[in-house]
Amino acid sequence: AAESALIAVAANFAETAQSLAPAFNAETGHELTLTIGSTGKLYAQITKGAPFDALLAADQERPRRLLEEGHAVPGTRRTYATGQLVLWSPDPDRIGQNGEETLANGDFEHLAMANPDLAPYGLAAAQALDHMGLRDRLSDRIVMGQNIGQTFSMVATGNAALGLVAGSYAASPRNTAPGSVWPVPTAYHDPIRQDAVLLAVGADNAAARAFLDYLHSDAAREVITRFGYGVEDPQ
Amino acid sequence: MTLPDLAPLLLSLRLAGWATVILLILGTPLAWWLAHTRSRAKPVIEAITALPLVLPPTVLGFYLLVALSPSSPLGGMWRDATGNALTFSFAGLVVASVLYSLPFTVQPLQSAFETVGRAPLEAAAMLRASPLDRFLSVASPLALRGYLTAIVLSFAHTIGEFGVVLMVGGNIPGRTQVISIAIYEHVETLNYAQAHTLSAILLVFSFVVLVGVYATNRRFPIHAGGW
Amino acid sequence: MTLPDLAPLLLSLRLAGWATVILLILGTPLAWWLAHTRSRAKPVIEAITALPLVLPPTVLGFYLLVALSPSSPLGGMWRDATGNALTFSFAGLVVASVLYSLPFTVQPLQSAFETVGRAPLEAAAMLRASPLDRFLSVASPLALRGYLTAIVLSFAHTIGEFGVVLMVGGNIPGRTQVISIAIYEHVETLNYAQAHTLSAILLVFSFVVLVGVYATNRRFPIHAGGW
Amino acid sequence: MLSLDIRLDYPDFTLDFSHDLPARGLTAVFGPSGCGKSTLLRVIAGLERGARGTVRFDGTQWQGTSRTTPPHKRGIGYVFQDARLFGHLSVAGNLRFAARRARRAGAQPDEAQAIAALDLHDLLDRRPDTLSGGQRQRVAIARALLTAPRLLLMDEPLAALDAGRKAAIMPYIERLRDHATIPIVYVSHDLSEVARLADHMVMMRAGRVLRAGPVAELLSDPGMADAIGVREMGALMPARVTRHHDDGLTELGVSGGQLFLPRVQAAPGTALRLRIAAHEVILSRTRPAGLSALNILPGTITEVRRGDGPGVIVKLRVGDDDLLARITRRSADEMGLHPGVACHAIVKSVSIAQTDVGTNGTQ
Amino acid sequence: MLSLDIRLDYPDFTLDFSHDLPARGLTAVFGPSGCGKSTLLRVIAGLERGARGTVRFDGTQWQGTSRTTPPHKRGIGYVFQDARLFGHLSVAGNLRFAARRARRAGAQPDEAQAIAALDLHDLLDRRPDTLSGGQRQRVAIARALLTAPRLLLMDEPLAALDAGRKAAIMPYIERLRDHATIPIVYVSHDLSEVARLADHMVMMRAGRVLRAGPVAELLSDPGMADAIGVREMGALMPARVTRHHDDGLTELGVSGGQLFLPRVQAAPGTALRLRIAAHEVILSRTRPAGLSALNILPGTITEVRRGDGPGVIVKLRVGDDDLLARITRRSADEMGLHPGVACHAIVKSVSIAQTDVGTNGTQ
Ligand SMILES: Nc1ncnc2c1ncn2[C@@H]1O[C@H](COP(=O)(O)OP(=O)(O)OP(=O)(O)O)[C@@H](O)[C@H]1O
Ligand SMILES: Nc1ncnc2c1ncn2[C@@H]1O[C@H](COP(=O)(O)OP(=O)(O)OP(=O)(O)O)[C@@H](O)[C@H]1O
Ligand SMILES: [Mg+2]
Ligand SMILES: [Mg+2]
Repeated sequence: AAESALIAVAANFAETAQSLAPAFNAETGHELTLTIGSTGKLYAQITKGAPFDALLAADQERPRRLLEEGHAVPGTRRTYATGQLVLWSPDPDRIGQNGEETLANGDFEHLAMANPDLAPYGLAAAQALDHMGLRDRLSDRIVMGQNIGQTFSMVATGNAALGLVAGSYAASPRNTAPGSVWPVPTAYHDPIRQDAVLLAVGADNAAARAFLDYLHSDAAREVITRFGYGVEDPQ
Repeated sequence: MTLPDLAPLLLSLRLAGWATVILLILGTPLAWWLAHTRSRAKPVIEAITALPLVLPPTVLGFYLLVALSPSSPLGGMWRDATGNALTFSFAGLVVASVLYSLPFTVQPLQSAFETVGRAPLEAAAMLRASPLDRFLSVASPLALRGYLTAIVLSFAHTIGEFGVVLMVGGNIPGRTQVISIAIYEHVETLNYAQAHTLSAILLVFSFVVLVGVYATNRRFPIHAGGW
Repeated sequence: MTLPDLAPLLLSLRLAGWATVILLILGTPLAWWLAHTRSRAKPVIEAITALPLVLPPTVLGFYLLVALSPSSPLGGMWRDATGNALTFSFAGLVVASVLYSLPFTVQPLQSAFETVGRAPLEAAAMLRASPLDRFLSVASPLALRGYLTAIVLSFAHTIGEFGVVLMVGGNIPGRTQVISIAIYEHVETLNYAQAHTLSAILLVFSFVVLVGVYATNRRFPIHAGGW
Repeated sequence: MLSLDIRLDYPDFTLDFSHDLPARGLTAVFGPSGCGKSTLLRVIAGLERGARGTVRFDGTQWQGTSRTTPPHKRGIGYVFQDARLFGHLSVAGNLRFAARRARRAGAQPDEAQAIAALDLHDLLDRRPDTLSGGQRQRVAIARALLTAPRLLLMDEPLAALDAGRKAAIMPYIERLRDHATIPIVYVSHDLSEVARLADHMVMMRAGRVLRAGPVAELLSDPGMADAIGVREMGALMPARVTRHHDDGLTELGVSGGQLFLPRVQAAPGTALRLRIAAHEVILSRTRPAGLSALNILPGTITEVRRGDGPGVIVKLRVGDDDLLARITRRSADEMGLHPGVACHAIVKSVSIAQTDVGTNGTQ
Repeated sequence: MLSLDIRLDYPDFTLDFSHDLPARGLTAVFGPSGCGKSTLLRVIAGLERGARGTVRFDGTQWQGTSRTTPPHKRGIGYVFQDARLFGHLSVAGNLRFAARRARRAGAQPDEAQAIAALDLHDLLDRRPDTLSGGQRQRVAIARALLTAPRLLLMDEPLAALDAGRKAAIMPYIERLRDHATIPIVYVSHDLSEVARLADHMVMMRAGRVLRAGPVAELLSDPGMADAIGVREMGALMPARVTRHHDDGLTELGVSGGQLFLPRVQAAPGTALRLRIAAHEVILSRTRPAGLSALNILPGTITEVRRGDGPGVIVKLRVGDDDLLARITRRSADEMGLHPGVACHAIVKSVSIAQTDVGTNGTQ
């Protein structure tokens, strides 16, 4: 029978999840309600009894801790997407073939990135800058958003010339200024793995379980990749 | 451009309405007491009233989440009484908003009551008005401008604030997703067009209401003290 | 438990201090005008003053980011004048805070000025006091309680609110990372112990300041109007 | 009876008041500015928290060692020295405020009558801040009366009014005092008001009672000249309306003869009290003739009181009553005025002090 | 000269005032409550924005068709009907507020003198809300004087004060008027104050000038009896101090003879103006003897004015001056008083109205 589930979704995956939900509903009849927030906030809420059935986190750390603390159902944690970090500018001529050079020659006032302490994309961006040996040189030009959405806004509004943002945002159909993009080589940073987990509240919720499985279906993987994420091979 | 879902707006209005009503009910006696007491504890209470303001909303929200969760004494009592958790519910939002907006109600009211002073109240007592009667029929109308300030600040602030509400309520569409959270979410998910539309609706709506309130107020000029 | 970095606290105090001072400078004439004007535009201006409140802080921050960016007229002028961008700078934070906290200054002041009324000002005019002199030496002290409310609400709100500040300031440690952002970060990263410590420091500090302010104020009771 | 035994300390002032005020008629509280008149009324009303001691009215203990009756339950009407109208209500609203609450307390205040008596009809829709000083005071008086009080406290209620208005309002206060028999405590620094309205009088100095007693006694006591002011000394003489003459004069009988006054609005037989100021009485050893003054009363000198100045106060017995005359020492010496000497009092000007409460029933 | 030609419309009231007030001495504005006295002062001060017309003072146009002098530049001292002390300042602070700004404007206000004259020494540290009504009024007067004004507007400044206080303050106002030669516009509803202090008088009714002119003229005009009230009618008579007698009496010369008064504090030769109330004068066809009244002046009747009531006002020429007597019609008929008849005026009580400004220099 069709059930309904409340799924907590990390903000960076919100747009993708919003496209997945109707397709999932069409296929299974289950109703999904999405609640969107930062992973840290969602974690805190779950530990304080939030009525979420499943969590689509922006990292692996928070789902792992939820499992450890007994707020999630063992054996349900899986990576549903891998993030792609890109260097983006709304100016089509700003970034050339090699974004590393664009960063290195430094003719920009501000580089936006997410806060490495808060957002996995921020952590990746910091690792990539370290890898390129640019972190110290650029440190007084870096401005930080608390999440990738804010970081993107800083660039989109023209206040920062460049931003290290999620590929999914740069590629989003909602982005009216595709501009120029340089995908940061995945070797420059640890993989940005986003895990999903079934929460204790939703242990018996068929819809939530079904959605977690659905994330690994071909149809879903096609949508997820289209939004600029990587997916792991199905085991 | 699709027509945005207006449920969050209605929810916000309900929330702000409830919060403002409760704030007036709780804030009035507190402000009254502060305005008239000679207790040495007065500055301490005044400071405590203003204190929630200095904490970042999400952080306050976090502490409220702890304080109101069913495992806390308060949250537990609420669950025992109503069968529902206080967190992630509309009731929880109201409690959180009341706490956070308290200074916006208490301070203007206290200041208004202090300016009204004792003279008109003494006159009313000599016209057989009981203390409650004096408060309702003399002090309150004379403090009308203070009430207006309190209501506008509390209501608008509850509409606009989302940090506390997001933390305590959890952004559940149809239940706790108020308009501020909805707009916030649109901005965060690059849905700028929707954000603009919702913001414009909220601004125009608020503007019309506020102009109405102020224009009405203007026709009833209030004079302080006794003539 | 390590001693937390207090730079964000100092930055917050500087920001709130600047914002409050500028708010008083800008808010006083505006409140004065609103209290005394007979213009038909009054309710409209009053409504506009309160309007920033209804937008969620981050959203307002987003719009400010647009409005203050170097490519905007305002941001461009600033850049031409100072050589620096207004966004992601301390100056930008101040501008944003001023805009957002404006109603907390204007409304209590307006309400206080209205209650002072014309009588004491007329008396002062008859003692050779110029309009500015009347304002400074009669209206302001008589509106002291309104100033107190305005200062406490504006200052505390600027300390606590960080949505606008975060967006416009870019969270640059030492430059635009204020204490509210720092506490927020600790909560988001599950660094609860640090968050508690910083919150406690902020609360105790604010409490002491507020009690001091209120206790001082109490020793100078202000009476409305003329005796 | 309103029994007071109270003490209130301010930094520079102490009110120390022990006196019983009569429960009928109007008691005037008289004294220089700052002597504590307003403070006394506030204590009676229960508005001064710092006051210690007892206040009893009509058998009820309003304030004492045990419980205190809160101000709004004392049934007091209070005309404050400043009008204290409610700025958020129109004049009509201010009056209705009082009347409505009086009705709830079981009284039947007559709004129409109060509005007429204080001539407020044209002001009913006005806001207090658009009224003149005197207009405010009139509204305040009407409002206090509409509470249908058991005791009326009036703090200089007529100070802001011109003579014409005063003359129009005073009869109304007299009616309250006599017909509604509401005891009134009345603060004034105008002795002609006091003489006209008051039965009893309390003279205050620096927070204490200097002297208290019936008005007639105090005003005709030569020893009070310093406290009251010599120009204000005078006797109060009971009289009865005899007849109204066609030329507009009213003939009154006093114990020592008859007096003619411009038309008095009172039926023959009505008991009145006349105020005859000492400085307006001329004495003559022989009965003078051919004077424009119609009122000449024969009497015998009972006391000649010399002060420090050039004036003396002569007290004489006229019929069964006393009369005071203030004349120069030179005249007294020249005319040989001593106790026991018979002489005539020429009274130019007479004013009606008040209707005599005690004999009202005989009308 | 203070030239006024102004109009101000309120919903139920119109002030329409065209009159030139003299630039010297004290002008009393007199009229019933609500007739527009306070509004007039407010217009002169520039506090009523709705007022149209012209206000000129001493050659300066304060208000007119072109520019308007703002209130604080007019150099006006204003004693408001309500005291309007600043609640956030002590009494001393209130006084200092005025004195400091006067000094900045180049004047030398004498704080010590003002404090002494109004007896404020003990009140200096007090807050206005702890003062009695009369105390507030005294502070307000002192504060207005300390602005060292070019023009003083006083709105019932003595209404809240007792007779003793009034007597103490009036000489101070007289000194301002005469020695500091500050023109004063003085609102009062107390004619004895007006008679004592004023040179010029404006009678108002319903926002308009009813009658204006020198006080002596208005108060002795029998036609003003209705407007002023018959008890207030009286003549003002110039006099000069002749001699001080040992028995405490002062002898004064008037054009028609001499008068004896209780000691007057003025050197022989000083010019004075006496107020002789009409109702205190007795007339006699023959010169009476053996009366306690010392002051008997012979004169000739010039006018007998009958009103509607039982009284008539008799005007008689005494020397070069006029005297009024108010007697009953019956007496007038019995005595056959007509213009041209010689008779004696018996004056019991005389009060000093004011020092005669015009002849002050001849002291
Ligand atoms: N709250 C207060 N604190 C200190 N002193 C006060 C206070 N209220 C009154 N006083 C003082 O008490 C004395 C009596 O004041 P009160 O008002 O009773 O005088 P009053 O007789 O009514 O004078 P007036 O005729 O001027 O109205 C005054 O000296 C006054 O200054
Ligand atoms: N702001 C106003 N709006 C409407 N009417 C007003 C206003 N101010 C004064 N009035 C009216 O104008 C008239 C004159 O008032 P004003 O205060 O000048 O009287 P006044 O002669 O000073 O009386 P009083 O002796 O009672 O003080 C009154 O009828 C009053 O009600
Ligand atoms: Mg008093
Ligand atoms: Mg007036």
